[in-house]
Amino acid sequence: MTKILLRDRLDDCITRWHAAGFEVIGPVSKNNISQFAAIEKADELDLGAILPGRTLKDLFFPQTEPMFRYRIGKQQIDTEEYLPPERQRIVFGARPCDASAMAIDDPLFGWDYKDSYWFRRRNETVIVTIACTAADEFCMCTSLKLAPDSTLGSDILLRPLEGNRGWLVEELSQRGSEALSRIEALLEKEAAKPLPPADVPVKFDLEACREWLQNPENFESHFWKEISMRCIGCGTCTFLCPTCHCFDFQDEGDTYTGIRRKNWDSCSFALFTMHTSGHNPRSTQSARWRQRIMHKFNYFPGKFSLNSCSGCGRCTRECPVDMGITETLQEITKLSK
Amino acid sequence: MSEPFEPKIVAFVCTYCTYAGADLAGTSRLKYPPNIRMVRLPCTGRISPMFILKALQKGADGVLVSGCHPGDCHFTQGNYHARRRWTVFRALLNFTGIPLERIRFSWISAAEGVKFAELISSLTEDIRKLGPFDQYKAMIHETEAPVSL
Amino acid sequence: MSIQEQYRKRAAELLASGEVKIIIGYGAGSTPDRRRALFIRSAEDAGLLQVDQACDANLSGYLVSEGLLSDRKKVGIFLRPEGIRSVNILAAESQLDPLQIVILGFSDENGSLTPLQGSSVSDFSALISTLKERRSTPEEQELVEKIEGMTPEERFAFWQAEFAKCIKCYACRQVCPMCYCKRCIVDNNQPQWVQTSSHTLGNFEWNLVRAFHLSGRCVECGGCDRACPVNIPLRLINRRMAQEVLEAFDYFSGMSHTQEPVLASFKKDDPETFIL
Amino acid sequence: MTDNTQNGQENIYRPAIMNVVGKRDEAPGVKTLRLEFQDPVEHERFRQTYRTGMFGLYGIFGEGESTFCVASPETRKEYIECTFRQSGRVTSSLASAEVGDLVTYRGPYGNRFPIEEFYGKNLLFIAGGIALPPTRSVIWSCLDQRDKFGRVTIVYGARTVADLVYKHELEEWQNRSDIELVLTVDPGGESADWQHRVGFVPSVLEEAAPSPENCVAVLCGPPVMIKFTLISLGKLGFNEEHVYTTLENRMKCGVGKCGRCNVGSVYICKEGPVFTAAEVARMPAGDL
Repeated sequence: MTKILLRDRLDDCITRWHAAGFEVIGPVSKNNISQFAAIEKADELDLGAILPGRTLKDLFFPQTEPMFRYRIGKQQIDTEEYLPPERQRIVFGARPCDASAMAIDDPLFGWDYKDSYWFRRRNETVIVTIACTAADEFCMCTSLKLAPDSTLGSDILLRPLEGNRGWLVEELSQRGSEALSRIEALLEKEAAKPLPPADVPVKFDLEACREWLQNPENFESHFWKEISMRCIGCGTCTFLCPTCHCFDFQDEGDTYTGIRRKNWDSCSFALFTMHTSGHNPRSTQSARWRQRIMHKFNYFPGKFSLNSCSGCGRCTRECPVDMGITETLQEITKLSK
Repeated sequence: MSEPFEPKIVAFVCTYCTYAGADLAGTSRLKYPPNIRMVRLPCTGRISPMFILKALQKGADGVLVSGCHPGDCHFTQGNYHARRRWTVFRALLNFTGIPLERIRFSWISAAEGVKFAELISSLTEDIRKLGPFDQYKAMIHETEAPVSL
Repeated sequence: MSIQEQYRKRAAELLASGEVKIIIGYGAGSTPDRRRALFIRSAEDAGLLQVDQACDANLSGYLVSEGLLSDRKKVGIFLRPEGIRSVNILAAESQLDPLQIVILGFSDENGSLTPLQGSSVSDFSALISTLKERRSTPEEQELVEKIEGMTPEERFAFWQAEFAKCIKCYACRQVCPMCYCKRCIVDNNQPQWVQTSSHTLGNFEWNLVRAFHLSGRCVECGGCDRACPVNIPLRLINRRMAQEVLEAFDYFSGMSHTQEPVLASFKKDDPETFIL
Repeated sequence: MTDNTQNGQENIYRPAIMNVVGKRDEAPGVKTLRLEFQDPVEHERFRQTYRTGMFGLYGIFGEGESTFCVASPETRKEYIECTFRQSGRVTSSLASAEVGDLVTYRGPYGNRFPIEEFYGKNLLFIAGGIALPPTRSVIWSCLDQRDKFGRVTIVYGARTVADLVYKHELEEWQNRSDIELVLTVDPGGESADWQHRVGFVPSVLEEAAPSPENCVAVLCGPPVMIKFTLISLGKLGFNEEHVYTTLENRMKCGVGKCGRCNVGSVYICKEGPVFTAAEVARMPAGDL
């Protein structure tokens, strides 16, 4: 017997979760953009899209967040620390690629020094993922050895049933079980066969790419210049990437009082690595694109044994000049043959 | 409950005309409300729209930009350039919903102490009636709020 | 011969004769309905060029890529009329020498592409004059008017909601041919005029600054609007600003490569109804 | 170096507050600040962790943080000294801090010079311009236990006489009999009373020709100087494995998260800033 969550019970689930002190968050389409937001009722959810426009990262690593308020006095500086508020959250309706991305970034935020902003939110959030039964031409999770029904990073995986009836429930973690225990009574127990996961074709050869990237001779390859010629150096691909984690600190305020904030930053920006002296180690757009690809598919896996990409395809989907990871790795696959 | 609202108004003025006009208002002992904070610049041509945005960012309820009458510019053309810039920037502010009553422009010469005093009085009164620029202040306040996610 | 064939042939000739060193055009994109910038250096590659209605990007921004024009050699480029106007502005602002630009122009007339006669910016002045007389599309005009019809509070709330979505990826800036500054005002931190954080205030300031810097320079190619990954209707602001300079100063951007920039010039009798 | 203590802090981005207790003008635009911890707990943490070569993030609230090395040696941990050139927003505001003012400090981060491995060996220090501070940290760390090392040679060059930093210490080293100090300025940078050498560091080094025998070299300077000095060291017979240098890149977090300081796969903030010349040679040159 497997557990089934029926779609028309979703409202009751949300009510129970709310009653248990959870905030419920899901993909919401509003104002011409779909992103994760707190919801009260199931009908606010937009579960039909292939992927929300904005990523799950927003919930764990917002684009800007205050860290300290400072007040400077003659004898002392008072700092007030802002950490994320402690509260239990359930994210309902993430996609496997987005959920995987969170697990991919865990080791980065945790090596040696732990980033409390990330882990506080991670530890308090249950991710309920819905397996994909549809994909578009930009999806590429399978190329990254993930799948439309990957469980990486999820606490609960839901597999859609036929006729939009509901989902087959798979518990994946302790946190997931706890969240499920609150709605146990609302679940059906029956034998059901879920819809097959979406068919996502493999688009490039990850191993071959990694090998090519690891070869020092290819670092200065003309390929990088050719592939990035039309790159305009905006931050769309990095800011819409669920795994990109680069950030910056900015102080806002005046001489005596203000706030230090942690803001997203992007390796595509020319100023990202610029020294005060004017020297810039990555002074061309091709060097910056190379860094992005190298980081995701060579350096990061070298350190954490995970690719810093979960194959959501947003970089290609949203790129203003139709670039993206897919094309680059496809080209590298060709070069490595 | 609380003290009556006193608007904060930032004035960006040209040193050759409006600042001198304000000086004249002072030496002539003309009365005008103390709500104005004046920033003196060499010419209206130097007054970048950035200044206006910065004033709003720092919580101003109103902004006055003032300089020499056309033809009187110390640098001959600065105020003509400024005039075009204001026309465009004003339209932009209007289109994005910043009430034009809060952002004002004037020509005040060194001899117009009376005009200066009167303008400041009427401007202060107008903005007092409008009340604090709550919509903008809410946006400023949001930046100071602790984490919401 | 289709317009695409016509232009492939022309591009091949330009490259083969050595008149231009490179052609910036459109090639096939990652999906059947996408086109992307394509840079070709040899006549054999001309067959990769695509010219159809999906070719909507204004490629003129690539002309000011670092080092491209420094060798004084000519560059061929596919441009719609808006793009030709951009080149005029870039020339007027001393960013490029118009004699180095060989234009392969085309326009979209009621759903079909027509080649434009001429190859140098000055060949298109009559065409641009007719554009000046043309109003924007009714849908766009309707939206602008809808916003203008709001109270200031409503307008503020409208834009606040739109700008709240901004993620400061600067795609609007990077894609814009007019945003060629080596260091943008938001990248300057001494002093920091605009808050760079992506909270609503910072976003509001950034978008205002951007719109202001494009006033009288924007050619309404719509690049920023299409580039915005969070769908902010940036085009509306640019539209409104273009309307303002037209009405106030009878100024239409990109008329010629000698046209003075609107905010760097003046007339003694410019209107000043609002100045006390 | 792996440090699992997180410096004992919960929030790794929270800086310590420091009193400015000393300030010195070194050269035009170059200043040294001596800082003391306000909080004894933070100071104790620094005592426990600081070793020469490590860096920190110095800052002023309202302006930001900036990365540079700790210029004081690991043998003197009562204070922190930092030397910097006033160039950007943060360094300008640090430069205007006076004795009695407060600044912030985060660190120490990164790895260190393995001084214990230098015991019993001859030492050669080579520095150019504003890169003397990191070298000076090692120099004093060794001089404070002088008997553990063999011959000590210091080669230091700057563009002009005025650009030499730590002039009072150069004088002190000059007068010590257990140090050989070679000073040089670039051609045209000499003053009327300049009694030392004139010429670029690599050629002056070749003239001085220190023996590579049982010798460790510590080399810090601008990228161009490093490039040519390494060639000279090679000519003199130095093994790349015995030449140490420090790399500095733009950093924001200092702890391997913000993603900008890497050269190839190497995170300068965590695996550096101290590397042997052999390690640097393995990094992709196009990323330096």
